[in-house]
Amino acid sequence: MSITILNFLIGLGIAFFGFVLQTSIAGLNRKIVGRLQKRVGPRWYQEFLDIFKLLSKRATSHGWIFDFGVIMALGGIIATAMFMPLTSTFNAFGTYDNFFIFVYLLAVGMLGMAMSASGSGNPWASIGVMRALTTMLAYEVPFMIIILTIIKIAGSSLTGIQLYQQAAGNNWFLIALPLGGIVGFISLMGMLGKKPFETYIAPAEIASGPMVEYGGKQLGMLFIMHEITVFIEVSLFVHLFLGGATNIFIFILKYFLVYTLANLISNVNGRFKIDQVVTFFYKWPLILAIVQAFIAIYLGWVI
Amino acid sequence: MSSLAVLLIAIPLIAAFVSILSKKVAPYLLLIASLINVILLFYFVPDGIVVIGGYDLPYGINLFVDTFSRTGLGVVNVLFLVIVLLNIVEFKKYSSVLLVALAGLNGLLLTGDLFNLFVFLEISGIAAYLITTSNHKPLATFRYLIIGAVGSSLYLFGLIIFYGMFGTLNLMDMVSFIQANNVDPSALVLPAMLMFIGLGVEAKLLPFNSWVKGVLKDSNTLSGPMIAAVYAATISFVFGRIINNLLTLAFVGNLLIVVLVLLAVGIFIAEAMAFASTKVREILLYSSIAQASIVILLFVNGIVLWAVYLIIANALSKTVMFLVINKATKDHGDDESDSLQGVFSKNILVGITFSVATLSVMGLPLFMGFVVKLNYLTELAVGAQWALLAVILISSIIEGIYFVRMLIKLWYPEKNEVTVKFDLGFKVVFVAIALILLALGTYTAPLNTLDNSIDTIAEVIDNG
Amino acid sequence: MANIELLLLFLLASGIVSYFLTKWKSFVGSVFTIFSTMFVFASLAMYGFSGQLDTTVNVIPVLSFAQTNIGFYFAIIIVFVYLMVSFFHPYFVGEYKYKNSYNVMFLLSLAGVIGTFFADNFIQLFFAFEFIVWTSMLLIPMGKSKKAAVSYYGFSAAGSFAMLFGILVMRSVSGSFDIDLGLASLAGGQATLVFVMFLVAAFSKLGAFPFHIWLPEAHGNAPHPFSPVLSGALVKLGAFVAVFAILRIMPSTPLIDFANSNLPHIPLGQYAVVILGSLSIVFGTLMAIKEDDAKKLLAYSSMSHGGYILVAFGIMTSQAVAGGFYHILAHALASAGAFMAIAAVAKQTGTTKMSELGGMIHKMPITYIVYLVAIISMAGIPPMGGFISKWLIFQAVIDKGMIFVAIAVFFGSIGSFLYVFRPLAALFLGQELREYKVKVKEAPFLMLLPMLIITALNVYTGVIPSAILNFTNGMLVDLGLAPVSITMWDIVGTTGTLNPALIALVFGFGVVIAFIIFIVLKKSKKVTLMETYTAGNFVHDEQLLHYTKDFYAPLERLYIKYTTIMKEFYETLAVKVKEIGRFGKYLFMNKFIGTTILWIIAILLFLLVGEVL
Amino acid sequence: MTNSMTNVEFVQNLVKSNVNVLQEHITDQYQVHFVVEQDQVHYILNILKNAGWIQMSYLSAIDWPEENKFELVYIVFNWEKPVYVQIRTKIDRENPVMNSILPIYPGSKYYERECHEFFGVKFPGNPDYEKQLILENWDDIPPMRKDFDPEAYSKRKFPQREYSETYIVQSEGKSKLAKMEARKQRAESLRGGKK
Amino acid sequence: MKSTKFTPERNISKAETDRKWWEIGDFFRRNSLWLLMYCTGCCAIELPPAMTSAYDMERLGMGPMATPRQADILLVSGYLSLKTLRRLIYTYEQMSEPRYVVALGSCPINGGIYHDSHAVINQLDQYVPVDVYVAGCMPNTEAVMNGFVDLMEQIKNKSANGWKKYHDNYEWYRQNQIQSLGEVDVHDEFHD
Repeated sequence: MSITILNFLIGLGIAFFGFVLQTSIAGLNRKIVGRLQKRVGPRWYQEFLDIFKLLSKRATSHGWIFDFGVIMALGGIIATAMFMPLTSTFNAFGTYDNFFIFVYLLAVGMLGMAMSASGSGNPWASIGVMRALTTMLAYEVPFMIIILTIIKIAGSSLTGIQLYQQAAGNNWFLIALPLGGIVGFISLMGMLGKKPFETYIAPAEIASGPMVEYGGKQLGMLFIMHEITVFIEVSLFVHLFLGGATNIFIFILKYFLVYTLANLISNVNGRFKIDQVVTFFYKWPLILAIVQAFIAIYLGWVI
Repeated sequence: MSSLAVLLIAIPLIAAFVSILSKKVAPYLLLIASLINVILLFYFVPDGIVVIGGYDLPYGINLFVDTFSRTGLGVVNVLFLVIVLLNIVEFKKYSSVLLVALAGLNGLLLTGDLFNLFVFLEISGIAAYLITTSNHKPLATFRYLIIGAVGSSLYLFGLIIFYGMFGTLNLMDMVSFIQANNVDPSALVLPAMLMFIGLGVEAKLLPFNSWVKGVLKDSNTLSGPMIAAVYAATISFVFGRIINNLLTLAFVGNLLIVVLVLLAVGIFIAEAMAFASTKVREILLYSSIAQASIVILLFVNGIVLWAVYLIIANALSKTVMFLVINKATKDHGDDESDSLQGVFSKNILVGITFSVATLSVMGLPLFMGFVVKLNYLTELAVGAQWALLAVILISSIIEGIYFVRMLIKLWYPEKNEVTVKFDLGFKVVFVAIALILLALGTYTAPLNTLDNSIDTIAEVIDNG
Repeated sequence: MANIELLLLFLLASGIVSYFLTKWKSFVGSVFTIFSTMFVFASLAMYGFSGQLDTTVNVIPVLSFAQTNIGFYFAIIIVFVYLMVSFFHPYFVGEYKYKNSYNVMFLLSLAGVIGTFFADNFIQLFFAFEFIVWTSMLLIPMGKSKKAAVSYYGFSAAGSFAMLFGILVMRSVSGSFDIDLGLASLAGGQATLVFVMFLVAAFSKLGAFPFHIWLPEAHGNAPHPFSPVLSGALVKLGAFVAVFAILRIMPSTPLIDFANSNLPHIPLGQYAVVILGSLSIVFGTLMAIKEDDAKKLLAYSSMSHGGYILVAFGIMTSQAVAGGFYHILAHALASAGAFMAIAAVAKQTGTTKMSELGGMIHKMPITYIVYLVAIISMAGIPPMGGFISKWLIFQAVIDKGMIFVAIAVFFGSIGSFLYVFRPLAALFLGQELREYKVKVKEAPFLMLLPMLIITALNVYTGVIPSAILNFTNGMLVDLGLAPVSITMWDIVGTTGTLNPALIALVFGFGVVIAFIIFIVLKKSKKVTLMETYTAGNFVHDEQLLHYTKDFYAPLERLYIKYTTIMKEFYETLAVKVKEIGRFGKYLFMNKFIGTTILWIIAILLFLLVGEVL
Repeated sequence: MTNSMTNVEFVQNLVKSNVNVLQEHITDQYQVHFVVEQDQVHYILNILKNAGWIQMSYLSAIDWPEENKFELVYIVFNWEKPVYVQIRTKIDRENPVMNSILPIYPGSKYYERECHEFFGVKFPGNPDYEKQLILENWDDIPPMRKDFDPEAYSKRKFPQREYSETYIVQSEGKSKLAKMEARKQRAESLRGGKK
Repeated sequence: MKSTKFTPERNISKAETDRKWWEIGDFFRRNSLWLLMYCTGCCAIELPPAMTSAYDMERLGMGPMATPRQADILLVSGYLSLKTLRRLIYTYEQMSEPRYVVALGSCPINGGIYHDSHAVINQLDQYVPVDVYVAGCMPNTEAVMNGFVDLMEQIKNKSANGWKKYHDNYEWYRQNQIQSLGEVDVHDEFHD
């Protein structure tokens, strides 16, 4: 499969589309949450305003590692988004959308941010990074066990997984592997850093964790990175558990539903302590994941 | 010409009597006698049997010289000469005792007659008791005397029973008699075990060697190497010859199992004792007990060649180690491994030679110990003695650990400065022995000149 | 035509020469060591890859060599790590206690390494194996702790004697010490016994789960230039023995194969190895997360990567074994690079304790880049080599559908991200402590050169794996496994294809775009590190703003109680042996003569009773 | 509640029997204060502490410029017998020195520092009573002394906002008290006259 | 020979484009103001109602932020003692430009009820440029919201340039601060 500049541009288009989609849906969600709390709530494009306001401000920098980390983070996340297939037919790099690329290129983004956060010299940032890594350790293992079952059944390329679910006779993995769907959603909440697992950006406790020293354009770039990360994670969930999409509108619909559900759950929850997060994920989600994997692989009951 | 072998015993005896007459000339006599012995041994003494006195059966004694006893004599006499040379200045008044010891040791190695062997056992034993008096520990010497006497008397009982059964005292006649009318081995059990225990006491096998600790714990530069290296080598050679020819006929069925279990337990517990002790000399003496038990184990299993080489390797290493540690303790006063820390930081050369000796005893490559250990383990494997193999390997792990712990303590100083001075004579000997160990470890050609038929008694019996 | 035997003799000779040179001036001696290792590496590399290393023996009759693909692969990696580390000698050897014996032991252990990997009979393998053990054992006490050498020797001796027992069993079956003949002739119960014995040797050298106590102490306390060799190179001996044990001895253990076809078709023996491998991954990661000394932390990471290698070999599919071989290369480079960076920092500051260090990046940026690339590869993140091998191993684990092993493997890869980040944050980033502001300066060029070479190799193995995978395919064919299908740029696994070059390209593309966004916007104001948000407090002491002491405290609290079980087990074992010794002394060696006589009578009575009955 | 009365009596007997009390006043069943000589303070505090008054609630000073005296007030509390005992003493104002009670109540360290900072009373025996505790870089006499004029300080140090003309609210002479009374009346009426 | 294709005259100077960009920036800055709630005094109690359903500042695009680096508005609510003012100045300097100060209550205006106290400063804009004052001894929430809208107006017509003033006559502010506070950057026994 020859890779040309066109593929790169398509990939960039996907990344940009992901950013725009996620930012507007985030705006809508802030509106919905506002209405939930019986208040008017911001305009739908408020997220865009925030980001461009940040990019227009003059920030402070703590040395070259502080800036290089942010660039590496945003670069890594854009690279991951370029691989993301939007629908089962449309993606930038053909059959190279291997699942492990997403998990590990995401880790490059995390590493970049962690590096620049602890390079900023603020103890809050280091504590925030420590909490982010510990939460990652918590939600990643159950999620990967479920991914193991899915890959065992449908191969490790995302388009392959989508096509498997869309093929006649097979239905979405959310239905085929019910426990897997639940664990996947809980891990998604962990990945997105939604309220029960928001220990690493806890504004009350550690002054927004790793972001404490960022202002102006670095913070703007990190917001862009956060939006694209959310896009990647939610669209991963859509492709893995909700059977991907044949055309773009179904994809946007499923995307919106998943993100809003996650957001609503997030807004009614308190916040875990960091070791509660670890013990939580290693209790029920892990057990469910193991049971699901056992049933799906060894007993072969895939509904 | 053939009867020159007698001179090996005669000269030291004569020198001993002369040295009693005039104290002044005694040390020179000692040097001359041991030097003559070494020269005689290497150039003049032919193989073959030397009959003395031509008396008839129970009284006639004959000396038997073959490659086995020749190597034994060689090792013993050379080491004896070396140790005497190093200690002649300090232990001048022990020269006559040493002469008697030399005579006794040579006698042990040469004699083919069992009763004669008992006589020489007593002679060398007495000399040994007198040497240990130099440790100035009368109680330990007394204990060694009592147990030594018990051992040799047990050996005598065994011999009497054998004499009663077969009417002859000569080793070769007795073996041929047993083989001729294939005596039922169960009859031989009691005398064989008595003889085994009798010699076992002298060869430091485990249940019978409570004297070793007393003697070697406070040894000095003379008594340490003498008892641990020379005496141990001689007794191993003699014991090996008897086991290989006479006792193997008895060691059949469950008696063999009992002996093997005795030896294996002895090895493991000796290593554990060394692991548990912190005094350097105690570590060395327990490891020499373990090595002695391994030697006897090899003889019992019929691996004669590598047993001989192991005796040589052990003798060489033990001389170096005991000399170094005794000299260090004499200068420093205390041989606790913590207080002796860093003794080699000042004298690097002695440290290197000591480490070479220790690594060779542990059986690490590039040294003679490795070649010997590898080969005797292979022989044991060929003999399918897996349990023994496992015991030896486990105990060599324990041995490795306590030797490494000791080495590192001696090399790296902690708090107090240990000032020990080794004069040139010592250094020359140490370097020589270290080079031998290194040479035989890498260039193993000379080792395979000899082969298993080293002990020719069996041949002599077969072809008359 | 490089003759292996001549190389060995050359090394022994250069060892002796370096002794006297270092005695004269330590700098000259160390430079001589560099050139001798370089000569050995060059001669091996030039002739080795095409496979015509001359294995004739003319000087020492007893030796005999044979060049195999696997042997050469290990040898070239380890000799390369030796070469890179030897560049550190001129700066470090000067202040050790027995500095002139340091170079000697270094070169002798290198000779041992070559002897091991080109041996064609077991005796020479064992000879070289033991030779490496005692030469490296004498090097370790020159570092901080003396006890480390004792525990190192204890476990290595246990391993090599177990291997000797296996060799002897094999010899009694096949009649000769030849490797291929010996391995082929094994069958039934004896095969299992030899399999277990070789496994003990592999586990003790790799520092895998049951025998891992010595690893942190030996690597953590070894002299700074020697720990990269210990963890990068000498650990691979265990992997080499593991190849014998797992892949070439086929113990006739029952196959795990219930009626259902999805179950992994792995023989029980191999499955036990995989389980132990995953245990050592998990324990290695948990212990590394809690460790405060940077070198001990990296030692525990070598333990967990050893676990990955064991899991890879245990699964025995062609993909897994290729992943295992690739991981050996990736981990050797990554851990050597990381250890060298820590050594460079330790040279400037004198300590490797993370709670005493901080902000090294400002004075040592290049060392920081080296360490960053090393840990990216160690954590298995895309652009670097570690990702390829982990991807292969994941494919194999998923393909076999082993859930609990998958948990351990994924936990290990995420956990490795946690503990490799800790020295990065504690050592290099964060506040620059006052006492290091003046004293510290960048490592000299001769130290940076090897580090940069290793960084370049880390990136190369990550982006273009096809050359190395071709070589490992040759090794797979030797072992009788199907080669991994690779084209020029991408690797075709059982569940998906991977194009590492594309990933690196896209990552570069993303970084360029981010850089453009960064440049277009307004320049930001430079601010020193002390002007951070401290909720209004005026803080003037860097120590207060530097968060390093027990970095993962909340995670630690969950499992801190169980971390010393294995250490206590071995300590009680040592105490038990001591007690037996003391009991033996009491029983046989006490002052009262009567006991000896009692023993004599007892034995005689026992015999007579035995006879009479 | 018989026992609380006995507590106050208990305290009275305790203090009177040990030291001559210049003045004594019982505010209610939980508070009583005694005025004692300066040199008796340490002695009586020791006795109180042994009797169970283990908590030093507060230590401060009152400035009597006309008597040219500082009045130090030590308030101690007993958890078993709930009575606040105030030990008061008058010390000279020009050179106010009072030995520290750190050995008796270690907790009084910060009270003494505060008392020094705001009144200027010296407490030898407390190692760091001169150290700055609350006021940062204070450059005037201790502010709580009555002869300190905060308004003057405020005018001197902090620039005021100038207004073009002065707005002065003229209150129509109705006294503050009368206004409060009218307000209370209206509240009563609103409550519908219930008691 | 000039080409015939229509190329507009490039007469927009660099300052012109910058001003154009600045206006666009103003639009974004106006519609997404982030508050650093420096709740020094009692007026802070007015903020919760501003955020909740009654007045909902989020519809104006405003929301609370945790650190000065991220915030645009420094909200001074109530009296400022000397010690608080030192921390306020330190935090103000940490904020990223362009930054605005909104002062609630009468205390920052003229010292309010603490005008005669030795501990409370009487006029905030001597030390830190204040863009919007919201008078009242505790202005009610509606007044606070009006203050924010006024600030938006000021940003719109580019008159909210307190931060530029702080840059230009930094010396004057600095001199005032030293005169009233002695020194801004203090050392104490716990943070050295």
